[in-house]
Amino acid sequence: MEKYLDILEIAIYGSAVALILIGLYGALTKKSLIKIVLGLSIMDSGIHLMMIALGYLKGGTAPIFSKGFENSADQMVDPIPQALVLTAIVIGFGVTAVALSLVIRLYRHHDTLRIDEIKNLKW
Amino acid sequence: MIFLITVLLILLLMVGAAIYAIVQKDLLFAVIASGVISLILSILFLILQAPDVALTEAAIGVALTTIIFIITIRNTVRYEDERNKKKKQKNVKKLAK
Amino acid sequence: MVGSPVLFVAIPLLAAFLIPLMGMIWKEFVRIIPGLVLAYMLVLSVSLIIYIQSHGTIVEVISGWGPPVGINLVFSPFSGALTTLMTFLGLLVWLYSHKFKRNVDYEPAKKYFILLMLMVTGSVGMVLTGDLFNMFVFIEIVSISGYGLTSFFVRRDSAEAAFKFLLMGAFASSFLLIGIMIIYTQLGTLNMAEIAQRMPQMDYHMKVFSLIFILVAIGVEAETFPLNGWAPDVYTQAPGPISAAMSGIVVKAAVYANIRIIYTMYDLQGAYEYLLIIGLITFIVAETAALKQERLKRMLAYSSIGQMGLAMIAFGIGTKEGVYAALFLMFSHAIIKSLLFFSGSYLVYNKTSKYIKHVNGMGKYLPITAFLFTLGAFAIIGLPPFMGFWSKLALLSAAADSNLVILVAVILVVSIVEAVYYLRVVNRIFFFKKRANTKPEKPTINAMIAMLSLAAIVLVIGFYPDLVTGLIERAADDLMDKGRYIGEILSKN
Amino acid sequence: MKKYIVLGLLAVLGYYLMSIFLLVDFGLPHFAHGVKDVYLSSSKNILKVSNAVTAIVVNFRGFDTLGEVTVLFLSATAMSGILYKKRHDIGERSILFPASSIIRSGAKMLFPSITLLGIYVFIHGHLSPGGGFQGGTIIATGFLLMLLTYQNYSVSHNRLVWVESVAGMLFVIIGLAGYFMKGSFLENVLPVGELNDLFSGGVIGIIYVLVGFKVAAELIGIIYTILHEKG
Repeated sequence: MEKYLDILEIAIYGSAVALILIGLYGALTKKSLIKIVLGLSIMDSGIHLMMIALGYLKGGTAPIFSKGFENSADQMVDPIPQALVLTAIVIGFGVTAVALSLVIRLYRHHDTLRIDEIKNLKW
Repeated sequence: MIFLITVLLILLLMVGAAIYAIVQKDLLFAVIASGVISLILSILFLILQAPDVALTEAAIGVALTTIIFIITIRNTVRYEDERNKKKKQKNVKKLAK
Repeated sequence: MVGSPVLFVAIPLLAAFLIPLMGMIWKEFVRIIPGLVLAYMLVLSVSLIIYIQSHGTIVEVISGWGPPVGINLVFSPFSGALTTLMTFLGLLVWLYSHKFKRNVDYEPAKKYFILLMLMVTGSVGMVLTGDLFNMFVFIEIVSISGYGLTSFFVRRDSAEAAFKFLLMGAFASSFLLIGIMIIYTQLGTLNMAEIAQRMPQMDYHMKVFSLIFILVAIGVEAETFPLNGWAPDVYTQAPGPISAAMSGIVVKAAVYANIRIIYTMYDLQGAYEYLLIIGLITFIVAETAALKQERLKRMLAYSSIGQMGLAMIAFGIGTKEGVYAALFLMFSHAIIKSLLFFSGSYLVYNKTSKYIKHVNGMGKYLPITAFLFTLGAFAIIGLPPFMGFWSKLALLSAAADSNLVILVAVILVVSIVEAVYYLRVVNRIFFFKKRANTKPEKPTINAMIAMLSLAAIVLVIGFYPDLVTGLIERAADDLMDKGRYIGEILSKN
Repeated sequence: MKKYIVLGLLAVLGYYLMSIFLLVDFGLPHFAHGVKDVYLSSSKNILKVSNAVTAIVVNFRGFDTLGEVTVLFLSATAMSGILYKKRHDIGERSILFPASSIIRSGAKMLFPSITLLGIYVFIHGHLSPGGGFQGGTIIATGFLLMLLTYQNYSVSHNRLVWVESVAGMLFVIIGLAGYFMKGSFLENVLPVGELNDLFSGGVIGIIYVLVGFKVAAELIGIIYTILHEKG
């Protein structure tokens, strides 16, 4: 049983870190503006998975007190990371929407999405 | 045991989709791959006992984020290396004449 | 009780949701309501500052739960002084841009004023809040309104600058989330005072890593050295008053967050040295970069980064005198740099490229604006009868008291560099011939009032520095006394 | 060259991230006494809200939610400012694909049920998983379906502005009511009722319904703005 949890720990943390790293790699090296924004959103997904995984409790239930399914508070997973992630997802969506509208505006001016061709300013 | 294997497979699929989304040159496929990431993420949130977050991720990550990416691609270019859509179209028209 | 810190956030949000509706009735409301709200915020913060002189720090509880459980707002002498400064600058920025050129259109004007008002609100919230995650939310409010305001002008390269800013800001917010999460998993709380109280329990490595993540995140907004790539472009491309608001309001709030986290939350040994070194690098790099800039607003941007580096150096000294000097520097920089941005953007008004050579000979055509710019330039270099002199003097004496002689020498040498590039511009204004293709633009009456009131502050405080030193000293006391901060908040239960 | 530098940096970052997070045990409690226990017990006993996440989002950390709604409002505002054109006419809506008659009639049937689901989710936010954000986004996806399928389907912009402004103002006004009646912002001013009752939790249910309306209007506005952009 212990081993089971260990494997799950490495797998979930590992894939969350992998998502963060893949997203960062995409955002830092890719040339297309849409790819950059995509990388950012993948990185955000990784962080959200990480936060939820940190709040998980083995054998815990969702933090909802429902009738006929009485369970005590110390058998519940941590509700705070869930509330934080809820906020973070919505904020992330707002940032993505603004980023994409900036991408459209840049395309309107430059007729290209390649970041090495949009270089009126120093990068 | 079956549960563990399923979770591992799902995680593998998710990381694979992430790599695919970054490597793929066709932005439309890349965006759909990122939608797949969100879908798997919402299943994982459900497994990790976070139904509220799963609902939000399913609605925002899968539907809305994907669609605004697709609309942006529709309004701009579809391929990562595509340099200039309008110029290219002009050239094609010239050749046709 | 005259009011409560929560009104700093509630009233502007109410107004922001109200503005689109009121705009349907009479279009002029869109410009008037933000001004009224900012004026109200200024009045509120002044009256609260007077109130806390006699009654001590206000800890405002939100949704009825005491500090470790609920979110709380702290109006201490330090955060109160900054709030007053920021709301005052916000009001002046509103006044300056009230009859702004493109704002004759209704839709852009609506967006501009809503975003401006919420940017000020977000900065005030960042300063007042006592909760780490709440600070993250306010940082996001500030950054998103910053992106929108930066890309306000359609015809410049503003979208590019805004995208650059957005990229940095998105990395920063992700890193901040990681840092907050590390702290939460270790200590089980998000309240800053309780984190500070429990900090000794935390594992050393965790402490270092969470601090690194948080500092990287807030460093983006606070323009610390390797992370300030966005600042020059944003300041160049954004409208003039927004540049002033960025350097005067947003960056001040971010520096406050930085300092609150290092001074109060963490008890790490090397953190002060970190501030000192980062500040020194920022200062030297930015001031030398400013020397070879060809565009006026870019030069001002680098100068602003350099001044924030100076403030960081002062915080890094770590003594009470250092903190006092740093707060004085922040105060005088906010006032003077706003004056420079306000008058500078009129000197290069009709050119989108904003080269320094466009100011040639403007002294003859725009005498008052040119004079005010010169005043600001002299003040920021630190010439004696102005406000900048006293703040630099405080910094130098604090450094000398701590036996950091090399630091004094470096600051003096770099100040000469600063003097060179400012005097170069002043020289061009008064002693060069006007270029044929530049057209002088008379400032509007509102802009004039805003600039003149800033200049009046520079002069008055230059002659009577005692007017503000008492306030700043109390703020410095408040920052240094970590135990009292924790006690005041946690006793509110 | 840049790729390899980035890869190297990412390898270092990944190593440190993994080494930090592997120190935190998965599935075990990490700290002795956090605020978590207070949240869970007072959500059940004092606020009488079944869903602890809702209690945290709306009441304990309600200020965050107010900020978050503001972030959405700001990003909608900033977006329409960024994509603003001097010409008053808005571009044609971009069509992703021509909809076949199956999709048309299917969308017409699905739209009411999606909206109903969304409303159900945010009305029962304090009893079951879900709430304002979830319900709002579900309603927005319903509108998205209609906007994509029917090219001449349109949402009145003024009505959206009304919904989002009124909902946002009511949120702040309920908060201020708490401030003036009980002495702290967003404090509960109504009787809390019984656990697992529809009318339980005092203002929490009302606030979450308002958040739902506001989020839905905001998201529809965002989609509408970006959909009417012609490249």
